[in-house]
Amino acid sequence: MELYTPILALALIATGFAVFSVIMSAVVGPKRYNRAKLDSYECGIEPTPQPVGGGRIPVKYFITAMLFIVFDIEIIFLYPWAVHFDQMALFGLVEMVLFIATVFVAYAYVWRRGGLDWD
Amino acid sequence: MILTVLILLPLVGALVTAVVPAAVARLVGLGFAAATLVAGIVAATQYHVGDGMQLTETYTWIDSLGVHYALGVDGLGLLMVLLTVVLVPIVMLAGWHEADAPGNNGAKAFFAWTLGLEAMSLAVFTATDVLLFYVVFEATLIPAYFLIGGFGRAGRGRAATKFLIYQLAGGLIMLASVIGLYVVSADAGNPSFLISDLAALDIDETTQRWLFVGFFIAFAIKAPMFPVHTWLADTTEKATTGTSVLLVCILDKIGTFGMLRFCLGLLPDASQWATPVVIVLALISIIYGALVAIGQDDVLRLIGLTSLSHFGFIVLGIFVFSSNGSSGAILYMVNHGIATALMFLVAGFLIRRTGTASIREMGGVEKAAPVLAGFFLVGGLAAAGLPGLSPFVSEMLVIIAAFDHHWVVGSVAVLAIVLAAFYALWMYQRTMTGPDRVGAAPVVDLDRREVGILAPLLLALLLFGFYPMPLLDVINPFVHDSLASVGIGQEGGPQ
Amino acid sequence: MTQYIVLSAILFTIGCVGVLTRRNAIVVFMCIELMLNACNLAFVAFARQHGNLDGQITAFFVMVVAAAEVVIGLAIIMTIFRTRRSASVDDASLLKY
Amino acid sequence: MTEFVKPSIEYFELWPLLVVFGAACLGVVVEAFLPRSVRYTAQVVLALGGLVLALVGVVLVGQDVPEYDDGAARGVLAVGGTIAVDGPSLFIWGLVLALAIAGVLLFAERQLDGGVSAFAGQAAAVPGTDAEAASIAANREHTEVYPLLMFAVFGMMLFPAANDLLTMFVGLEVLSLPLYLLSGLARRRRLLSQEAALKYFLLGAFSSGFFLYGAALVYGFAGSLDFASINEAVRNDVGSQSLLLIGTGLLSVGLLFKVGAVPFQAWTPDVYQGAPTPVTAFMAAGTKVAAFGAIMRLFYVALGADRWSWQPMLWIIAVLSMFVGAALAITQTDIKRLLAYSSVAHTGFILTGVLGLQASDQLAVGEISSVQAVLFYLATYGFATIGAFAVVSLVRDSGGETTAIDRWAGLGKESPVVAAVFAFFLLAMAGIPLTSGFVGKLAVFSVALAAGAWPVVVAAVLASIIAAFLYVRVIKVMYFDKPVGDGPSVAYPSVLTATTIAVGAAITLVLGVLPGPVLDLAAVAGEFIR
Amino acid sequence: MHLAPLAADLPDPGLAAFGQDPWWVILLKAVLIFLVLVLLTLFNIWFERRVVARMQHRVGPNVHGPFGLLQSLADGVKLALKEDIIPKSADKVVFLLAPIIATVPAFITWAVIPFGPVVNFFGHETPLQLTDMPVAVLFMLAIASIGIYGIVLGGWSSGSTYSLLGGLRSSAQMISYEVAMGLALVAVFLYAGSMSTSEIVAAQDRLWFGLILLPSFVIYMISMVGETNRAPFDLPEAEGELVGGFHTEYSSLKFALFFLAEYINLATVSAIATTLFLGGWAAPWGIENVWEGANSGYWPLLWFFGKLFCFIFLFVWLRGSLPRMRYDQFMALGWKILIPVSLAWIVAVATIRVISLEGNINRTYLVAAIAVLLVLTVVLMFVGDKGEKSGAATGEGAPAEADEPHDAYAGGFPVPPMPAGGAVRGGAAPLTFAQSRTTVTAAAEENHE
Repeated sequence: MELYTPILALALIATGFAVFSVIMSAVVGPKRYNRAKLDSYECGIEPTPQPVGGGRIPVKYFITAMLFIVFDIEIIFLYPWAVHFDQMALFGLVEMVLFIATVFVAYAYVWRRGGLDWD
Repeated sequence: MILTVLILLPLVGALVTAVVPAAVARLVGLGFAAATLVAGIVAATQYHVGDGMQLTETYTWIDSLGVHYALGVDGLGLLMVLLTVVLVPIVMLAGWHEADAPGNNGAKAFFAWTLGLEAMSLAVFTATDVLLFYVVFEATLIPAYFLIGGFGRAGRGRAATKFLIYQLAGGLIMLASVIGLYVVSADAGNPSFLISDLAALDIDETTQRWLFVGFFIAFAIKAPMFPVHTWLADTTEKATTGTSVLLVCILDKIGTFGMLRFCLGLLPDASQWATPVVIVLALISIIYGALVAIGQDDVLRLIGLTSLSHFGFIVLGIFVFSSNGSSGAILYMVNHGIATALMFLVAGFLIRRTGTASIREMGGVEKAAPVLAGFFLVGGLAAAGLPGLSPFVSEMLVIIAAFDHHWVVGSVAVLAIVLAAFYALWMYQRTMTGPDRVGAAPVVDLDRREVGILAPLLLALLLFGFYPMPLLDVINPFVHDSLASVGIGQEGGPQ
Repeated sequence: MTQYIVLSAILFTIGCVGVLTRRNAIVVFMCIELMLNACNLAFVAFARQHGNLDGQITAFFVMVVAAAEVVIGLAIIMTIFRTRRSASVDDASLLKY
Repeated sequence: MTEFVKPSIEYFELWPLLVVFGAACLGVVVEAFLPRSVRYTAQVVLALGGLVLALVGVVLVGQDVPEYDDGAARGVLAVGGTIAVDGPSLFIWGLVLALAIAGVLLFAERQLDGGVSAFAGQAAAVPGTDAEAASIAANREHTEVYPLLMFAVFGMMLFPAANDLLTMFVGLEVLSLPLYLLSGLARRRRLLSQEAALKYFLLGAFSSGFFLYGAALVYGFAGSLDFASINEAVRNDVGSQSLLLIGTGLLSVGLLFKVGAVPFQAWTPDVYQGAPTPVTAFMAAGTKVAAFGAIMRLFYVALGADRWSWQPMLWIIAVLSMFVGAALAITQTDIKRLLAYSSVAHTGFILTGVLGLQASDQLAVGEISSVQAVLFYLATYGFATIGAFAVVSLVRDSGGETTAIDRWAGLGKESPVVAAVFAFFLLAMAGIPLTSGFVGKLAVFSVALAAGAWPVVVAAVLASIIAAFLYVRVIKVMYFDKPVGDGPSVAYPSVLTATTIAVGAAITLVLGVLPGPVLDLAAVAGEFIR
Repeated sequence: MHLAPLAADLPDPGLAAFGQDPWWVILLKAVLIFLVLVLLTLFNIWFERRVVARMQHRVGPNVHGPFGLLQSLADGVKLALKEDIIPKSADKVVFLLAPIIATVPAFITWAVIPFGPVVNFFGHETPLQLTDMPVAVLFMLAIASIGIYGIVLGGWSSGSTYSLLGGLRSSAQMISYEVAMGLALVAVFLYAGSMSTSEIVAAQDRLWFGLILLPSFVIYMISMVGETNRAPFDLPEAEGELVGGFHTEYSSLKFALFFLAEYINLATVSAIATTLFLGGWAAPWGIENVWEGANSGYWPLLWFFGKLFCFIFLFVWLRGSLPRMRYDQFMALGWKILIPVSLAWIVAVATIRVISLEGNINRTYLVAAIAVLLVLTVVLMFVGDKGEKSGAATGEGAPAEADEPHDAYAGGFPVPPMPAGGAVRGGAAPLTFAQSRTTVTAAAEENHE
């Protein structure tokens, strides 16, 4: 555990600094509010009303998120494998090639179906 | 071998009838029925009175469950087989035109299902493996279901469903007991369903009682007995009379047959333990059936309920455990078959003429159709147990046995005879005598074909009424054996 | 060690309750993920307790499964939204009895 | 980190698994690289080929599985003891593969719906939009269903063969996830279908969460995930009993959900009704088979020594399932829902079988074991179900399949054959003699009775009476009721569906009349290995 | 699964030097790192502006202090004195939280960066590194990706279209390039046999991984630019499209925090690159031949920061010379080139490794294995983008969907609405782009009608 305590120290310092500056910004500095200023910025025009029923995000972002998850998982498996590769040698290689190939099948499918194309 | 043939003939017949063009279907069907009749007689000739189980054949069916395809007949089985093979052709002839009546599913289907039913019933009466028995026991329901649901009066669909549910319920309860028997035999180290093996087991008291309950409920529903008889009247009312004959005169016999075969044969101790209850139920059935019958307005319902009363007698006879009782019961099974068949068929002809089954709307038939009225009278008197007609003999035997058992039982049974005479004669009076119905076409009398159909039944009634010995000769040895298994010595068969 | 187990139990319960009470399909779904992660925590904690790696390996696989579930779940839920304009599981009521 | 030991991989014994998985992956590749025009053919051929190949593999493996150490059972522990290729596994593999072949045939059926399959032209297109119209006009169809099915099959094979909780969990998910998707792909009534998918997914994921936490707790108890060690730990009960008890409970929640046992049956009717009928057919049959395989392995192999803590629970659940399933089924007006509830009831019956004795040393000579009975029941149930649903997919009107029961009135006259076959399947489910269902019931009841679970058996008998009523009711509607409007019409299927139905009916009949061989096969399968 | 008992509990020998410090050393180190980072940021900003100015033939900031070195400090003070605006449509709490979340991880990552060998630190022998652990690099990646939350939350909570899109974009591109980055590192671990930074540095004493693993290095450098949203990949802040991107609505010190975080990340990725590929604090070869004291004492700091600034300069150089990429090209680069290539590269490296490990392996086994992957890769490269766009996989509706009149939900934009019962507070009030006049992405386009 004591390997991690220093991180805690650094984290505390950093957090302290961040919080401090956020508060500072609130305290210091003039406060001359008006309605227009508090509107969300839209090039000076009247900001658009927010609908009930949910903000909506292009579906592409979901696809990206899913793909990210998939590959992140792959990476999770690759790291320990890489670190202890020397012990597994050929066996490790073959198994991982099979694994990567399998993931690649899905990857190919997504690619072909335009899952990777942004427009 | 002959028994397998006996079962296969109608089965094949059913399939053939189902596929041949409708024009010839009835002839084909009848042909197969006749062939079966012949086979049945052949089997009877090969049967040696008093040798116990005969014509046996045994093949392994499901090895890992110890199930066999095992057939054989003893006195009881033989009589039932003969009753079946005789009645089926008669029913077919009687239903020759009826099945084609509008709203029915056509003669072709009727004949096919009838043959199927015959095949299954024959299998039931000859099976000597409990599971085989159970299988065909349930299998009889399918043709019966389609016979009831497919032919007859409006509302038959409901009746058919009710019938099937009752029977299935009984069957499944029995299944529990069947499995129970199997488990017992398995624990005994030799898992088998063969009756011969099972009879050899000695099952402890409580287990016996549980198993007995299972079997008895199933057979009571089948037979029918009070309080699980309610499907009977509905069914006989809605179905065609032909179907009713098949049901009441053949199928229901499986109930009493089963009681003799399994309750007494396999679970004698439990049977004696249950005797008081069963006898009470039997007496209730006798009286209740008779009383309700009196109140009926629908002829077919009435006849159905009379057989409730009769089955009461049969069960009574079985469970008083005396040679008289048993012999009487078995004899009764045959006679009742004949008599009730006669009643149903006549009633069927009657209804076809009057166009109604309501007693209230009938009357004065005897003037227009004396022959019909005559048959009807004979049938009714037979049901009432008039001396000289075969049911009398069996009834007497049962009542004697009842008195031997306990005077109360006997006297209640006697009371039933009075009631029977009453409903029979009163029904006759209301339908046949009295003023003619207002504004109705005069009832045509029976034609030659119909007389030809009824005649053999009538003859049988008279013959066995005066000379029941051939039947008794077949019966007594069986009774001797079965009573011996219950542990009651033989004190001379009835003369 | 027990603290971890207790924590995981609490997390699991929260997720469980969430699934049963929340009405927004996405939220329900997130609660399910929470349950899975509670399981992970328990696995790792037990692995530490028993001093073998089975639990940690399991955690890996659970992550994979969770990922797969996310992908499939989002796909299904999206289709429903686009049809129904609503994420409420109460609106999904065509099928009953 | 100590020295790495390379696990042995028994490629021969795992052949069926590998083939199925490979076929599935290939299917994805096909999906990715072949032009749309040829995909349908390619996929069907690929799927069927893979399944048949795997089936052959199962037979070959089955012929020479070595005896396991003590000789009581035969089998091999593959891949470092994570997969048990033993008799029951092989039996279930064979069964699943056979059902899957039937499933593929149903999936591939195109004739019923005017030249298109039962699956949505484009799942992503919002129903009622031009997009959907376009996809329909273009006669699009999702050929992805075949790879999905193959993955599901892979899961169904891995699930019952898993010899440790982790593998079992993975199998569970691999089997479930594709099914979630598949049940959302119906071409008609897409809202229902999507809703079914949503419910199935949410509840399924929920239950698998329970399973996982149970696994965690059991791991905490035993300190190991594989069944043999868990069994050991249970015997000399190390660790705290409460962990074990709760763990067992949670595990069984996950498993019982999959088989749709009360009180975890809520999803069954919705999903069965909403999913495309071919999917329902495949799912209803396959899932149950696989899941019961897993249940038996878990309870017998891992928790066998703890019998007395889980048996009472199973007693109650079995009884509940039978009664609730049968009772609710009676109230249904939709044939698919009715079949769903009846499947719940059947779950109860099979559980009755699970309650029996399984180890050969507990049995009298010639007595059949629980495993044997359950395996047989699964076989009978699987084929009857898949056949019944196949028939359901035939009965149609202008709006596609007509699943409302009252619209089935008069089917007996409209198409006697179809009605007869369906009636036959129903009778099989009701357990009428001369159908496979009867022998199945006989087997499970007798094992339960032999194990002294007579109350359950009595309950089962009563429940089957209720169930009988509901099947008879349907038959009555088909044969004796007046058709409403212009009655149902029966679409004439291509050889694919026809084959499936025919085979299903044939097997149901044969297993009813001559169950001997299959029973013996199940007996040869013997016990689970640990 | 019979696995080895867990040996990892006790840190492996390589890390023996760590976890021994008394509390004051730890504290001192932490403070030092913090200061270094802040100063570094200030310096970097100035540095960037000067260099870019040079490249554009300008002078750049030169007023405050020598060479205008204090320019960025002045900017900081100015920002602090600016008015602090919280839009009324914003979700206050998250809005305030976001900059903190973005900043803190940026600092923390530096905890495991090795600045130098074991030195005498105020009379106490300790390595010039706050701490180290068996999974240091993994730790860095994990913490770094926490920073993304800051950005996406900031974008979301502002309750403004631009912010939201900006946040989404940056998070999307960050995760996309994180994959490539992660894959690039695998090869390093493969050779170093460890994930602890100090051991990786130690493993490079003979040869820098940057040279033997050149492809990994290149991939890493590309993805690190993407990871930090720097030109030419600075699409989240594409002024022309998105105004300020996710921090459009931020002002005063909160904005400064985002700014700070961005520049620290800049330094962080550079530091990681230095550590993993350029031998960390080790002096460039040749030097210790002429002067063996080069790798001892505090000198390594020199080499470390030297290498670090090379990277910083590279960043600036890129910004000064390259135009901004288009978003689709950018994503395509990440997903369709970097990932497959790095996967292939990993396998290649592993293969080489195996061969070197056990010289006599039967080739067929190996060839078969490679063939599988090669075929797949080649096929993919070959068919390339010709893949038809049936929406099936993308979940995106077929084209026709866009022109559903008044269907706010058209165009395949399914997204969970805010929790039932509608918006709770300002920014949580659900967004729409329905009538927004902006023409940012095709995404927003389809929403117009």
